[in-house]
Amino acid sequence: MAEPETDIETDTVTSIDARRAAEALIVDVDGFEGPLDLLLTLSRTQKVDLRAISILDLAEQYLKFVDQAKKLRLELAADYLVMAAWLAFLKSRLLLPPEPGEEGPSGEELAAHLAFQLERLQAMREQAAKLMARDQKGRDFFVRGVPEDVARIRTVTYTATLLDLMQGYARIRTKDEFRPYVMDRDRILTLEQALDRMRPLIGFAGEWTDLTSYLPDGWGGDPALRRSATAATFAASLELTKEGRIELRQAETYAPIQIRRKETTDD
Amino acid sequence: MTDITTPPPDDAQDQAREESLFEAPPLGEQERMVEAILFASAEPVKVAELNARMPHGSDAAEALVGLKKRYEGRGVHLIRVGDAWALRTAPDLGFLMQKEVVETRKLSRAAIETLAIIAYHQPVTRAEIEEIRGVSVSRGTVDQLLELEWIRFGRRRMSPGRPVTYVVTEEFLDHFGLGSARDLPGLKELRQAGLLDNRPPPGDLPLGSAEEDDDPDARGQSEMFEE
Amino acid sequence: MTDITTPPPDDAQDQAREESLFEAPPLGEQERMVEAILFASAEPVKVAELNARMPHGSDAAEALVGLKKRYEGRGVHLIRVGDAWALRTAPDLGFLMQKEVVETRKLSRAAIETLAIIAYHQPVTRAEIEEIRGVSVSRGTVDQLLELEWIRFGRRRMSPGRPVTYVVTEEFLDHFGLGSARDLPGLKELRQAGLLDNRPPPGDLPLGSAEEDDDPDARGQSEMFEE
Repeated sequence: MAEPETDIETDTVTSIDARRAAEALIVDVDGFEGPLDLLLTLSRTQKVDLRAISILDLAEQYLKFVDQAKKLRLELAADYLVMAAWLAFLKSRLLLPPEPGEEGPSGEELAAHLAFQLERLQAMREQAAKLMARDQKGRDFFVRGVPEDVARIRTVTYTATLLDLMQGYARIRTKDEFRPYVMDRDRILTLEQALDRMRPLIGFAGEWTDLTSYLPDGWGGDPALRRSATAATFAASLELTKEGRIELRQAETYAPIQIRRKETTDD
Repeated sequence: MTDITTPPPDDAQDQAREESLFEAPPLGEQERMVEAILFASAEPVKVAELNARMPHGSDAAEALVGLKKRYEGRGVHLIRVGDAWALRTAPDLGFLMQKEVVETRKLSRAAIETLAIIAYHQPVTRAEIEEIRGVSVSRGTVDQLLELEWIRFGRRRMSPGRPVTYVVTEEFLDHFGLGSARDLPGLKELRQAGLLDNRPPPGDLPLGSAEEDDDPDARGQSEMFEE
Repeated sequence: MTDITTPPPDDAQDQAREESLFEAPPLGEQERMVEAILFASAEPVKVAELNARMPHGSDAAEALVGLKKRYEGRGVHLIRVGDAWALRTAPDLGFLMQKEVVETRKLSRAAIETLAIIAYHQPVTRAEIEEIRGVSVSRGTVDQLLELEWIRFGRRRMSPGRPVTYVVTEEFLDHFGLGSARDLPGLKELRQAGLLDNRPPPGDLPLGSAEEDDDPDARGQSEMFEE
């Protein structure tokens, strides 16, 4: 990294030393981490505290640097050129009196912020250096060489609630007794079952869909099963229409009945 | 003129020895050094190696004596391992090198059902539990409930084989917030609470009478639940 | 099958536990315990964990005060790392430890600067880091710091895009011998100089204008640093 020792005077880059310093900067352009880093490096040539820096001078130094890079046909990354354009704008703002009714921040405000950014970057660099100069673990101080394992003793406790207990008991006491009663209804789809089945499905029915596609699997073959399932599903669709959750249509008598989700956002 | 820049070799050695004697760190400092080296080292360190790592003129052996005294009665001891030295946690504090992790798990379905049957039908034999559940009860399930101290052995049944019975414990009542096993809700209440999915059978059997079918010989368990 | 892994505690243990409920070990004994636990661990141990591992009624915080004094000026120091404590060799004796030195990958300038920015500005978004450095932060740089466990993700910023933030870790504090993030050198001066403010650029600056879109609500650095 080039550390220019010599001033680059804004008006006269005549001395050999100064030219060398400027060229050193340019040759090292890859070593800069972006335009702000370059500006910070250039600012050091002013040999003043960052708070007292002349942003106008700095802008000119930067523009000169970019000019020279162009002369040497060095390819500069786009953000260096964007910065150059902006600094040219800043320069004009700083030099020319503001036009009446002009919008936006003044040249001084812009310059102050750039100075703040430079000072902040500089401060972070210094802190970074101080941080790395601190005593570090594994380099200056050390941890215990033979750490001992901490044995994990697992104690498992089991819990159950009264509800678990009662549900468990209810499960046993009822499992035999009522089964036949339910089995009688095996071949019938109830309205409740059809509703239970359709409710979670209608959310996906954005398009008109044939009602028969809502019959449960295995209920479409046997005529008796199909009849029950169709009736229950139709009744369920009427129920859902009543609730305002779906729309129902039939093109003509005996044509397939179609349903789709009713958009609630409409109302 | 004498060549003062190159003194005779003997003198040089003497001088070096003398210098290092003067330069050797104070004993307290040497103790610190030994302490740090032993702390950070993964293995016990020999006196020779300590000396090699410490500044010239140091006497690790002497520093070790001081350090050993300093750690006497502390949580860490300086011990000798063969011809090397190491710092180790005091043996009496070994119990601190463990961490207790308590894990709470839900009781298995089999255990809950077994427990429920014992609670509702106590005193009850294993054969009776199996009859009610319709599946065999593993030894582990019963052991687990015994270990939780939620059930205990009751009196032996006066029937062939004199099987042991199980009853629930005070601990069980405590855990489930029950004053007595009688406070367990009956089937009717379970149904009212929506815990029974099925419709009531025509006869709506009370718990007590259901019991009779399971174990006609059993006496005493059902009266607990009779109202 | 049984899931029981631990036998019920025996009477002797019960008794010991009961006694300890009434009587915490004397402070000197507690110091020994803290010493042994910290000594055995390479990682900092939190006060809460110390208390959890020590007998009931122990006060690790108090024992630590005594222990810290005891290790003052020794070859090993007791240091605070966030809300945890660790024993570390005294930094002035690092020269004795060539054998223990851990070779670390050399960090790039970008990584070091990014680390410092995160430490001083945390919680900080990637866009904010880029504004401060005036250059984009490469993924590899952040990955390297994450891998070293010196930084981690903080809470997302409540601003458009909900960008993630970065904060430094306890490992960072431990590595650089910092008791807390407040102990970062020069923190107060930087704050007084306004250099830790999140100052929005006036109008359209070539650097950091993107930042505005990212995070208009950003308010200074972390509340961690507020006294």
